[in-house]
Amino acid sequence: MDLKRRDFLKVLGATAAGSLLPGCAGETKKLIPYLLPDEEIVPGVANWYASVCRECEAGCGILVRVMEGRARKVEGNPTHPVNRGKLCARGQASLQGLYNPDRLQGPLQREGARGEGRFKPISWEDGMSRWVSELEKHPGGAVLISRPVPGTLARLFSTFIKEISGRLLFYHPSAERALAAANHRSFGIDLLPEYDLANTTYLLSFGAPFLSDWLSPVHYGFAYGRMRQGRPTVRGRFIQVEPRLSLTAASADRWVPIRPGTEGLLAVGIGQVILQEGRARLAKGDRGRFEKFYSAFSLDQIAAETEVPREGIIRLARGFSEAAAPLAIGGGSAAAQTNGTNTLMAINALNLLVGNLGAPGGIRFLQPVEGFHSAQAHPVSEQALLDLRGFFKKQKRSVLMLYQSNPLYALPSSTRFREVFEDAAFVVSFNSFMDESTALADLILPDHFFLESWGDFLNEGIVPTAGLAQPVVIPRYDTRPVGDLFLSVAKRIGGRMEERLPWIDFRTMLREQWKTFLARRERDKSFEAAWVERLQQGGWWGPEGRLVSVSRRALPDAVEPARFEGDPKEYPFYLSLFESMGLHGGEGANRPWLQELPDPMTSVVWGSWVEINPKTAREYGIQEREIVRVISPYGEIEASVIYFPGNRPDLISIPLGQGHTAYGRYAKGRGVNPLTLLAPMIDPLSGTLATGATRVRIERTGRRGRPVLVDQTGEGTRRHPEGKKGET
Amino acid sequence: MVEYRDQNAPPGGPYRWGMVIDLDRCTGCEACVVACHAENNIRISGEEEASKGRAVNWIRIERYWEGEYPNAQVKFMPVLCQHCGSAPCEPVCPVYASYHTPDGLNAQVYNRCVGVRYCGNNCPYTVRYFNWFEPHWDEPLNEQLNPDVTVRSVGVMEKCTFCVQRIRGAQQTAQKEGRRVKDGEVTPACVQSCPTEALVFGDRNDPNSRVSRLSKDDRGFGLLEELGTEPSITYLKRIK
Amino acid sequence: MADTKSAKRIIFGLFEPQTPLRPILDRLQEMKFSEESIEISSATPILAQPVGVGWKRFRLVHVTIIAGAIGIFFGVLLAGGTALLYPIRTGGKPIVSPSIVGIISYEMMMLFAIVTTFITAVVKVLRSHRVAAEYDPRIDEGFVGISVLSDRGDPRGGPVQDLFQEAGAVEVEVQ
Amino acid sequence: MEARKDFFLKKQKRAGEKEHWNLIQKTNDDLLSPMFETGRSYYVVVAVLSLLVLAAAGAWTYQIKTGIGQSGLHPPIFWGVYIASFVFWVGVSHSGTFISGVLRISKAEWRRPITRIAELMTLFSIMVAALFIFVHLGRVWRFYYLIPYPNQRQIWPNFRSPLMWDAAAIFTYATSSLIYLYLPLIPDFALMRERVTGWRRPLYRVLALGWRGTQTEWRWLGMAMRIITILIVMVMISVHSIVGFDFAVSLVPGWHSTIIPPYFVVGAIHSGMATVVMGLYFVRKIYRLDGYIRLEHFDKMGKLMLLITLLWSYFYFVERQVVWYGKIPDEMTVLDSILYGPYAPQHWAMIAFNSVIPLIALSIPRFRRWPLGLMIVGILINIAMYIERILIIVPSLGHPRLPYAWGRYFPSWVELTILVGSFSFFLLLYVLAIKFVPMIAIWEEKEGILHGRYEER
Repeated sequence: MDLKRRDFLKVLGATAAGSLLPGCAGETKKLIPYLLPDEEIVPGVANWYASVCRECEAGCGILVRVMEGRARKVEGNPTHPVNRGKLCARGQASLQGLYNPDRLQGPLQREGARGEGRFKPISWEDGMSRWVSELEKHPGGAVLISRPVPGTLARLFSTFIKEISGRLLFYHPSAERALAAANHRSFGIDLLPEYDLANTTYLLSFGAPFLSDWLSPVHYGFAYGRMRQGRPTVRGRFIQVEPRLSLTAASADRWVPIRPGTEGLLAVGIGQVILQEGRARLAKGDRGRFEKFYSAFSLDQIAAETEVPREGIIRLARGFSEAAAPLAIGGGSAAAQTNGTNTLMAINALNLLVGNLGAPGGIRFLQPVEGFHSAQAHPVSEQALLDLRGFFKKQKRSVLMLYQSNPLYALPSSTRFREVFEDAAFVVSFNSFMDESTALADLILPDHFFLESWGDFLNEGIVPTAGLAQPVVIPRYDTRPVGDLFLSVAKRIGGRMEERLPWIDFRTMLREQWKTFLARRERDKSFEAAWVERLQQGGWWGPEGRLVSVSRRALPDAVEPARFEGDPKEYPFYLSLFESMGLHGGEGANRPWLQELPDPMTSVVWGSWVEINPKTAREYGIQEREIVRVISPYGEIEASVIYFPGNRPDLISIPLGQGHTAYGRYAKGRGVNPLTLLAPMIDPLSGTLATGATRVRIERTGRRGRPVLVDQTGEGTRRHPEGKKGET
Repeated sequence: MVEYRDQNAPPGGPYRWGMVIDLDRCTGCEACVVACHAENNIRISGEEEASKGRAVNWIRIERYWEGEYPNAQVKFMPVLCQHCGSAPCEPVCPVYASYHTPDGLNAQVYNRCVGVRYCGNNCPYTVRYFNWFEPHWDEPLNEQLNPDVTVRSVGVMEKCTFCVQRIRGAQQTAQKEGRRVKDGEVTPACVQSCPTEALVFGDRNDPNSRVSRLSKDDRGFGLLEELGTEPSITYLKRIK
Repeated sequence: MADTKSAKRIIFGLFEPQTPLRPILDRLQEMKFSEESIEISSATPILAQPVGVGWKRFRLVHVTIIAGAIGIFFGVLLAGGTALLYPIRTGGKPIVSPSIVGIISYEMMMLFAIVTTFITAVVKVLRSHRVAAEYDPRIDEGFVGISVLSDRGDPRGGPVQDLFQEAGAVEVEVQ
Repeated sequence: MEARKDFFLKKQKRAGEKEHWNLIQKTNDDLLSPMFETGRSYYVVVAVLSLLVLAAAGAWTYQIKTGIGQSGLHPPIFWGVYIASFVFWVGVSHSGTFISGVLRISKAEWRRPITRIAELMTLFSIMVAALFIFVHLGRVWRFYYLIPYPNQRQIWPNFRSPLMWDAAAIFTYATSSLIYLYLPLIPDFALMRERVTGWRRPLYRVLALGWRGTQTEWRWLGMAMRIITILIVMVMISVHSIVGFDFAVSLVPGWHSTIIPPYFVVGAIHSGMATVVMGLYFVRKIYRLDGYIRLEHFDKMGKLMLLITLLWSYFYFVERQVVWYGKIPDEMTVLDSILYGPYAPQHWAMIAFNSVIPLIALSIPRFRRWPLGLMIVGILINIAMYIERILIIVPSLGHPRLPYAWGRYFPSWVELTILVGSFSFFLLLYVLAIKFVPMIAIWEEKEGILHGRYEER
């Protein structure tokens, strides 16, 4: 008999269950498909699948709780060295990406003019043929802009693009290219380091938003908790230097509101005091070089430039140099200037002065996981993207491919990056959502969501870690994994391409990659056993890796002042754009949980706002919640004002992430995108966009806005209930 | 007066679930908030409802500004249901929808609630949230809903449960094995996600649990404890 | 009602407001009619104490007090007893607390007392109708009616009617 | 028996005097006339009120169908217009009981034309108040969870909740009010039974309980009235105290105060009196009952209102003074918001309407004999008392102890429609009642003619 007994019983069960629900036809549709030959789905019993979170570039290990074939909850993988069972708001909200009502459900082809936004569904067969024929029509002209995908996919992409002599750009706005450039120049290492926060006793941070969106926020959040209360007698001190009191600064013991662009100078001043007071822990050979460098600066002048009083600088220098395990880090607003790389180098020099490289509580460059074949995905800076404009102009008809990247939104309009789209002969997007860039595509071949796909992720720094991602749910829509697409095209192209990429699908390629890798790590086990074990664990991570030795101890070439676009007389305010907690650079804007997540500092939800120091606002006669116009030489936006006591009086700050013109119902048309204000100012050393280098002015509109605050009145928030206990 | 017996009392006396929140660790990152939304099927209010002050956050990060520029400071305080030992919200409920469980939880029985909303008024922490409308999820966001947790219908009060579904699960497992729930065996979603480990959950009746030990810290205080609510959450003061 | 009791009859006389009634009442007394069998109808309560049935032995306030006591008992059962049967801990409050039982008992006491007093009075009013004749609309305009209850075969019937006629009754009726 | 007869005969002689006899007949006719004379404007009024009531019913239906979110409520303000209206209408319901009860107990002769007007108000306003409990419920379709009766749902109401005390008190009060209205209506029903034809007649026949006007009946009626009057005054005081408990026993700053229960009682009487004065004015004006509701009645009412205004002002001062001097921060935020903050305009208007204007106006003897003036003062007091209910609820709830959760509140159109509808419903019931019961107790008025109005004592 064909029908197995077991299946028969299931049919019986389903029929019985169905007959119990006579009146509700709607309910029966939701009846769990018992007939599904999936042994793993047992109603009411949760399965846990390990995977890797891809909501930001940190690559935290996750466990996904799956019940009845649906992902219910994402939690941190307790054994994963990056996040140790913890998970941030965005990671939690990845489920709303998976089940987002605005996900692209199948391949689409443009109708009408490009950018008109009309698409019609096509079959995968047609879509693939279209893509291949376009690739063949424009040999050597293909460009793939992908988010960084360190791992097997990066290898696939780079092999593929190399074979068609195209260009591959890994790009993500928050890839901290300035930091990489600075570390390269200071220490001669092309790696992101691990900052050993947990063992630091004095953390001096120049704008690094490590508690919200910097490098690996969960990892550093965990370390921060340890730094504060993880040791029985020591509580690490933490000073944050930045013009705007950010979420990270809110946790600091002291906030130093420095003038934007002068962070490097302050670092130099601190270094000078340390040297002068004889507390530098330098190698003999370095001393002369350092003294020569630092003696060129006048502390009073630094105090005047930075607007940090001389005594304050001395205090910082003493606190920093006297600490048992001091650490200086820089990023965020400090790096967002035209002198960002030099600033970060000046900060690196502080670490050199106290000699904390490789020390507990200091900076450690760790060897990443070894044994993967060419799987690095070094991100590029904005400059490299902007260079594409010339390439497309010159090359004329070439093919632009987008994978999980939305450069049209992430780059200021003043960079005229749109020209690339206009000049491209054909634009293919593999994105899962109809974002701004995808809306300009000619062909959309949507990828699976990461919770539906195979993948791996090589974490930089920390301990050698390779996360392994597996599909936790059956793909919900008619989407295809991007790896499979490239492999099948490789097959169609044939020849050398097929030789280099012979795998039948991406999963096979991934297994192959891991087979080589695991063969060296776990010799005593069969591959299948080791593979299943790795899948269960969510990847491979070894013991603490080797420290990479520092080959260089360089000082900044120059500590020049930051350049700003806009005449200070006409545009009296500095501008600070920051990533909001939930939305980050805007990727989170289509997740309702994140839209409704109150901004921790202002409690605003579902919108944009402009932060102004209350004193300044009153000088301008601006009421709280009034709509103001922020004007730069390049554009203007309007948003409601929130009084923000943590802003310098000469600073306007605006969160990133809103103002989408596409990207689904929750994001589209909500708030403003402050990137439109920005001048195309680039930090020449790293090629990163200097988001803090544009000056603005404000104008009253007299209209009252309706920002939505969870702290409804915003009035009573100055009285902390702890104070009621009479403690201080 | 009548003491009521817990039929399923664990060996060694009842549990008393409690939490410690270390404000010196809390960075206001709000991972707990989204974790709670995901675990407890908390409705998405939307902009319109949120603008009416109806956004639901069973755990919310209260932010308090102190001082003016340049000495401005911010303090964060996660506020969730304090599961008061002597809860003001409980006796005012005319239908026993709000009551005290033997293991120290301040429980809300949704299907009893008729929506008089007195409990919401009488809670000094303002942590009770009301279902003003039938909750709605745009398809297929509803596929994420946790089957272990009720979706609250229109007209009932809701609030933090300390993830009672997890607690009951752990208790049943422990009961089957004839033991007490081990320290750290069960954590609410917020505690589980907290990157800085600012939140700690456990049994206050177990003197060796992390919660019991931490709550004896000198920095410990109960939020508005002067009201005599006997909160189950101990806050540890932030050091400045 | 009176007219259904074939053994009894009511002689009813309606008088103009200014008619002196004292002699009539005196005469009726002389004819050995008991106080219980004589009833006077008027538009307002005009007697300090009525002539009528059953009012001597019964004091309404006793009913009120007893009902109130039952109400207290009921209130205690309701607020205290049911709570004991349904002991759910809420907010550190005792399962039964005296002040709360007191409040509920007070309200129940009042409810029982008022309702019982009302019902008793209504019953008493309805029962008194044996003695009085049907209502005459003219009473509203100030006329006064006198009803005398006697057995059908009572020989005093004729003289009473004569008496009413003599005294200037506007109407004399036997029911 | 002799003495009794003498007394009777003295009274009877008075009734027999020609002048009095005529007066009695005239009273019957005058006081029944509103029930028979129905002009076109009456139908217009009924139609308008009915439309407003229908609008409110529609709004309520909409609210039930979609959710209580149609109100402007949100955390931390979980109670708003509905509860304020509930408290307000319970307050108005103190009119009847206080005027008629207290005046009956004190045997004040001038009560006679006022009692019925007041008692009707009591019944109707307590009905409207009770309706607001249901309007307020989040799941009104589950209202029976609040009723203690054996069931299989394992649900029993919690008598520790002040809301259950409320339920008990309101039920008792509503029942008592109905009885208290009905008892003195029986003789009037009997009168109407004889004079009314059509559909109303069988109704009156039942309601009159076969009343014959015998002295036995009068005695039982009087005795029941005397007992119930005393009891209902006691119930009245407890009812608004318990409504006050809803607030006073909570932990909310601004509510948690010992003076709230007695203050609520006084406030209730304040608004009740004001409503009665308004009722007197309109009944007198529309049905030209100048001969019955005379200037002396307004004068007496004015004096009583003056007394209550003083009492209210005193209580109010004490309540605020205690908080202000105590300076507990949580309480002060509420007080500040009322005295100087966003609620200040409403608050000072409330003080003017509730205290200052009535105190000045009612102290002037000539003003007290000016019905229109008194009516205006009544309207002002009622507006003020409604504001006062809102001011008790909203600022207190809007400033919970954790300032992050503070909030403001403004009622939605649904709430306002239902609010207007509730006033219309009250008026509609009243206007309909005019066609069903005499606005002035006819027999009591006649009794007054015989021994009150012309008695030398």
